[in-house]
Amino acid sequence: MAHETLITLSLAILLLPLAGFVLLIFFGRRLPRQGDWLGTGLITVSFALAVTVLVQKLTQYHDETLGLSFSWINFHDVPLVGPLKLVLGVQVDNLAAIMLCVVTLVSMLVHLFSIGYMRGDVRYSRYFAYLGLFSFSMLEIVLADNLFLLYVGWELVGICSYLLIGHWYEKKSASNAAIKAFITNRVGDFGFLIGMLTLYATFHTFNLRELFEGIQRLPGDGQGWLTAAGVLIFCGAIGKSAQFPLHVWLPDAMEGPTPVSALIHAATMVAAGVYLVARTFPLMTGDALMVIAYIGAITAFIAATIAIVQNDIKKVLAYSTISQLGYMIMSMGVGGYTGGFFHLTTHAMFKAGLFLGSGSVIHAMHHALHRQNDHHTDAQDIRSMGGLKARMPVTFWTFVVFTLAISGVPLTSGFLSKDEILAGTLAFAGLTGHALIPVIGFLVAGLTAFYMFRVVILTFLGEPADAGRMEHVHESPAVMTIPLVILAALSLCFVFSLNPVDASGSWIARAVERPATVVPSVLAGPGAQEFEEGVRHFHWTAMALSLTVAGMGILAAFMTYSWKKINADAIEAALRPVHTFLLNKWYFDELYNGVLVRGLLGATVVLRWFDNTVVDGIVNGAGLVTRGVSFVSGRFDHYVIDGLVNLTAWVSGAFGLLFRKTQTGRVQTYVVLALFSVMIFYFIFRLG
Amino acid sequence: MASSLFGIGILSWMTFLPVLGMVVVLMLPKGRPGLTRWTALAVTLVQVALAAVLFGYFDRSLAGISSQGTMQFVEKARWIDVQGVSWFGRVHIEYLLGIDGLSVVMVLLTALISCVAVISSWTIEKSLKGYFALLLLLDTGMMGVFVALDFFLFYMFWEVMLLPMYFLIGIWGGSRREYAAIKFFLYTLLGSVLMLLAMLALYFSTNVYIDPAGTLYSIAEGAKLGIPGLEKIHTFNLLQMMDPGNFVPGSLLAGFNTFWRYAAYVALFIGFAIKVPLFPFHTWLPDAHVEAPTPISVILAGVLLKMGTYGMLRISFPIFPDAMRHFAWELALLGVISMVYGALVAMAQTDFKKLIAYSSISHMGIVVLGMASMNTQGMMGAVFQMFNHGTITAMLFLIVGVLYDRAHTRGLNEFGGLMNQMPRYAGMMTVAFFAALGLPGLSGFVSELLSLLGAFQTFQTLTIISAVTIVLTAGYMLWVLQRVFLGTLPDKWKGLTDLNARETLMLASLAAIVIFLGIYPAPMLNLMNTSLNALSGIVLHGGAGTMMGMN
Amino acid sequence: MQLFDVVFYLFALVTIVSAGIVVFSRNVIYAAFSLLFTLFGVAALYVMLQADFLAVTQVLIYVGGILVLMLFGLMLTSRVVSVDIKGSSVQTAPALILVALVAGSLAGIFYSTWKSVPAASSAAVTTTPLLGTLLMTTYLLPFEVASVILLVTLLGAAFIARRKRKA
Amino acid sequence: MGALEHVWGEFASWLPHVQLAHFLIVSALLFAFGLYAIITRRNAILLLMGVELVLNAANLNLVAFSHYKMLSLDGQAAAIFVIILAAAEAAIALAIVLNIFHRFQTVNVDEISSLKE
Repeated sequence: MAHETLITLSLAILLLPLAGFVLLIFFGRRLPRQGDWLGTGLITVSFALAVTVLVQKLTQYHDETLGLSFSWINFHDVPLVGPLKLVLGVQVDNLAAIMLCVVTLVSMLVHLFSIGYMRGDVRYSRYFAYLGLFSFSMLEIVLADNLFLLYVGWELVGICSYLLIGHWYEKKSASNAAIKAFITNRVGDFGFLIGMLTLYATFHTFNLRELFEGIQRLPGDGQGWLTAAGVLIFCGAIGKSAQFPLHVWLPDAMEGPTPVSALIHAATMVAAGVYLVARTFPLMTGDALMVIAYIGAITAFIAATIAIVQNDIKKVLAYSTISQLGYMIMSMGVGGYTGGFFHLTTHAMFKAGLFLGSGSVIHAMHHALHRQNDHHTDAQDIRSMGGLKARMPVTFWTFVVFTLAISGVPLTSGFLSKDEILAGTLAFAGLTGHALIPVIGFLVAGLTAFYMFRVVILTFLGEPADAGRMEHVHESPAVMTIPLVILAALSLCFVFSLNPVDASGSWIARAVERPATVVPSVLAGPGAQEFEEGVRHFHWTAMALSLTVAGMGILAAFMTYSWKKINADAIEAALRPVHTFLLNKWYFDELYNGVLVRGLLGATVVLRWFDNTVVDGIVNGAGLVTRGVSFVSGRFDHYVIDGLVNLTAWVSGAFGLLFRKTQTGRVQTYVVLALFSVMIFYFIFRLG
Repeated sequence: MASSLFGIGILSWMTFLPVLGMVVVLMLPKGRPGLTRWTALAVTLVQVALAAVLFGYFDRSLAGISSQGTMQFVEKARWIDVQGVSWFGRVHIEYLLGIDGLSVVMVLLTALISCVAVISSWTIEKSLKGYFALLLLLDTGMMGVFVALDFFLFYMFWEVMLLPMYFLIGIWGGSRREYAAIKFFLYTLLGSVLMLLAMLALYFSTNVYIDPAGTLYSIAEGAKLGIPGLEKIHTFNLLQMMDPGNFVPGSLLAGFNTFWRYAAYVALFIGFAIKVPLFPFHTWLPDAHVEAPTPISVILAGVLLKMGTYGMLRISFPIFPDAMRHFAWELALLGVISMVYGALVAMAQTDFKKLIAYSSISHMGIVVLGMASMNTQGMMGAVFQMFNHGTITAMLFLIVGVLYDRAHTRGLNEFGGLMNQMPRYAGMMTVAFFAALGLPGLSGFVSELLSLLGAFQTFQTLTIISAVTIVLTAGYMLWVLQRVFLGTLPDKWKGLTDLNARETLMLASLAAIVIFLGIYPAPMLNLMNTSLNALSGIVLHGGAGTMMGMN
Repeated sequence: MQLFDVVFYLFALVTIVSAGIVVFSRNVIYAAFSLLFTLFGVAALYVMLQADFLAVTQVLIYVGGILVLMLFGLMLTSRVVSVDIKGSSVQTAPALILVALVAGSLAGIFYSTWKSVPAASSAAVTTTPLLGTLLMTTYLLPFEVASVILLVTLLGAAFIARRKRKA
Repeated sequence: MGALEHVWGEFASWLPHVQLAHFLIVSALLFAFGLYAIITRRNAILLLMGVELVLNAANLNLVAFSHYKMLSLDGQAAAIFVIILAAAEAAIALAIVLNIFHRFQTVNVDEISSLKE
């Protein structure tokens, strides 16, 4: 297949969902079945094309980057700079090709799943329209070859996320969550924007390749601002990938429909941050990468600790998502480019699966609670579930596969990618001495295994919380279970690597290689060469350690919740302050609400007062002063000048009596007087 | 290209057509409101058609700005020519119209917004004829300001537009209309007076040669050509004022970087800043907007505010490049304060219209910041933002007006859940709000980004501070959206009807423009590009010395 | 004294005497009819000044139009049977003094300047074509404006004089 | 006595030779009569006749100046416009008078004073 065909196909992949959006938003309600088939069909075609593109790309153009660009804004001959254009374009490299596949695949499955899950919703067609717009925006991020388009897509996915979280906007909590998500993202975007502007101000281009070339040409010293630029761009990733300290929106985002959580808030959009770091990886300096690594590690740890104590099944998954994203970011930071991206891919599969599985459970619970006329029990609370295994076998088994994958158990894809990351952290620690990062990495691996199995045990195993409710629980329809099965299949290691213990020879590792850094060597972090050696060196160590901690986590989960060898309540009571602290999510929300939001609102009220009273007051005051002056002079008038005036008035009054006779109100008299005056003037001038 | 009809050029037609319309409207019988409305609509539609012609025939490669040769659609006539006025000497004032890339954008905007305003005036009942007559007169004033190239003419149109505005707010306004109208009037008058002073100072400081046929030559040209019969006169011609060689040596404004030049620049600046309005000259705006009827708010926000920034670009910058550079940082600072301050105060409002008014202040701050950057990107962003703010804010005010027409209240906290009750309305409002908060794919984003892009190259710290508004704007806009549209519908609003065909038409046409220019801004940007490159060149290099590095 | 001068004095006399009747007559009908003679007299003076077109216009418009209009006005507004047909006057004494003063001054001015006046062109020319050309070239705009004014007047007069229906 | 004789002699030689000044003096008299009518007449229509006299006087001046080369043909053109305007004025004024008569049953201007006080 020729270059052009491939690019055309990529554009088709990009534009088909957009077409779906446009059609559905205008005609959705009039189409049969409200047009769900249209959206689903278009994204399926996109997926098919994406697979084609990926296969072609990897077989025919393995090491090339295909691109297409056009001039969007032409500034012509700019003073002091010369001819300038704003060129936008798309590029397809291996990274993009793989992401195309991942995004369209997950999107397609979510479309399918939604047909079952969302049936009967009030805004059914609107929902599919937004899914289409989201797919478009996400694909735009994937294909962009410049920061500008990246930013555009960045904002667009943000707004889609806003629209979909707020899908059930009649609920106050949903619309609040939507706003919170968008605003928090905007805070991150603020940094992204500034970073982008910084780079543009220096190089007058947004194109990534040109930026890299420009940075390469820079002199070696005095380029500390590059670190700032890198960190600022990373701010975008912090917002979108829900990293500390902007992670607070993601758990709230679970107010949206569950398939949306699977698509946007688990598999694709939140991974965009990781993708952004991957895209801009060459311009990250060593210091910037260090910041990235620590942010990732901190996020992973905080989220994992919170996830342990949550009872809402979606909340647990949300925090596990944050934790895993932290993992990926951390991996990028330590230089494990391939590992981070690999984990992104595998995580997309199993986390989408987990969410859809939880959706299936919630759907069933809703149904059951509805049948029981129980409107008080939370359908998402794992404590009110239990024993669902028998009633929902497909959901259960697929859920187990996903859980094994996220816990890093051998033969799953998660095992391969996680191992890669952990080996990377060890190598990094070996090269730089930052030992805290691998420690957190392994700790989080254990915690992940623990809390995920806690969910599985409490939800599917053990005794039902309410036997009567079980009567009404049924397995979900095929349209919902088929996506689960497909995702479960994709969560096995064979999809990525035939060797179940080492992914270094896999197609994905070959396709996604760490790009060379372009920053001056004094600023660069550890070299790629040493890092690779480190990874190879620590490979087996990491594997052994991760297996151990994962096993311990799983064991602990079973000991506590299945076999009851450990009394969870007793521990909870013993560590009451810690538990409360974790249950309240480290009090981040309270901190932000109390300090930032309250502070801002307070400031606005003060400013409104300032505007009404001071600024406007000055204006009105000026008027008042004028009136005051006139008042004073009025008094003066009354007593001083009036005396004179009264005299004058008396005199003029006398004259007035005289002249009153002339004011007859008859025009003709006036004519006489006027003429008379004219004549007088005439004679004066005549004689004078 | 010199397209003319009955010997009158297209710009004159565009400018004075509304006056003709006004005469017709005044002569129409009283009992025929339909006829009056359709007449006004026909006039503005013709204006839009003429604007489309302009758009088609405008040569994108000519710069204009300071050279009359590259101005387009120029119309010139001897207007006032009096010999030997005491103190003044020969007073020669030209009727000089012409457009370049800077003004053509504003002309298009004016035609468009006037048309929309007429459509949205359909519901006006109170003394209809007077209303439309004033509206059309206002239209002439606005159009004239954007096409005049003679300072005297410019000033005249500027004042012409003031009076109808006063009456339109003062008669057709809300409960505190007199207060608002007088405030508006006095504020603007103050600005006019300062502008007048600066104008006279410029008049007496510049000299040009005039030949018996009435053609003006700059001092350099006149000396070189040596045509017999040249006479030296003062002039109001803006383009001649931009030539530093025309300043009379030893006169008040001669030289560069002198105190009086700064003073004149500041006087002009205040005159224009009141119109923008920039903090701290902004307090007339919320009152005027809240009290004005919807179509007048649309015009006020859509066109009138742009006159301030247009005036700076057209007059202050090219005539006083030295002063502009000297005060660039302060200008940018005021822009940034307006942006942040406007956004913060908007957040605290509970009156829908007042909120939009403050958001308008915030958005106009972006224009000023972009202008102050002195580079092409920033200026293009600024001019494009002027256009986009015109369309987007017009939409926002129409949206408020539609709601007020139905509910007779603007209290934000009284609504909720309208999304289900009025879906079409909600769709339009979503587009407008997202455009206002700078969502990519909608026109506001492009212009904001270009402005920031330009500004960042000149003032880094200020731009970083100003970029905070992208968060704040998103905050209050989404909050409004939530309070009005999301949640559940209170029972008292169960009877609200969705948009009718007329309202849909005007909102949809604006929305279409907003979306189109968001995706493909090149048609609009190409119009202004050449001119703004030239303007940027003048601002950067004009006068003594060139731009120093400043951060 | 030539024929021209004799004729002039004749018509001047007619004009002035009839004008006096217009002004001083107590009977409004007499006043109106003597205005007819004044107008004719002025028309004759126009002829003597070689303003033939103007003379014709004077007769047509003043006599044929305005005067008839005035007569109608008088008829419509005077109760013929009542005494009201007498047009009474006010403030006659000051008026007489003033008017005499005005007339005297004007006549004085005109008389005192007569020597500096050039002689008239004796060649008889018809001014009508010249006047036509002038109206169609130099005075085109005033001419058009005048036509618009007449139209407006027509409409306005009809509108004002129309009997208002009680609302 | 010589001076008076000189004046009289000049006048005697002036009187029979009709020139510009003769016409002007006729017009001055017309003007004076018109003025008198305007000042003294109570009847609105008679008042209007006075106005017509004044206009005629002005016209006569214009035409006379035109003929005696103080003014080109422009004088006659101006006279035409005066006539036109006089016609317009008469029409409007009479319409107003009729209207007033309908309302007040009188055309005496000093009795129509509803605007006064």
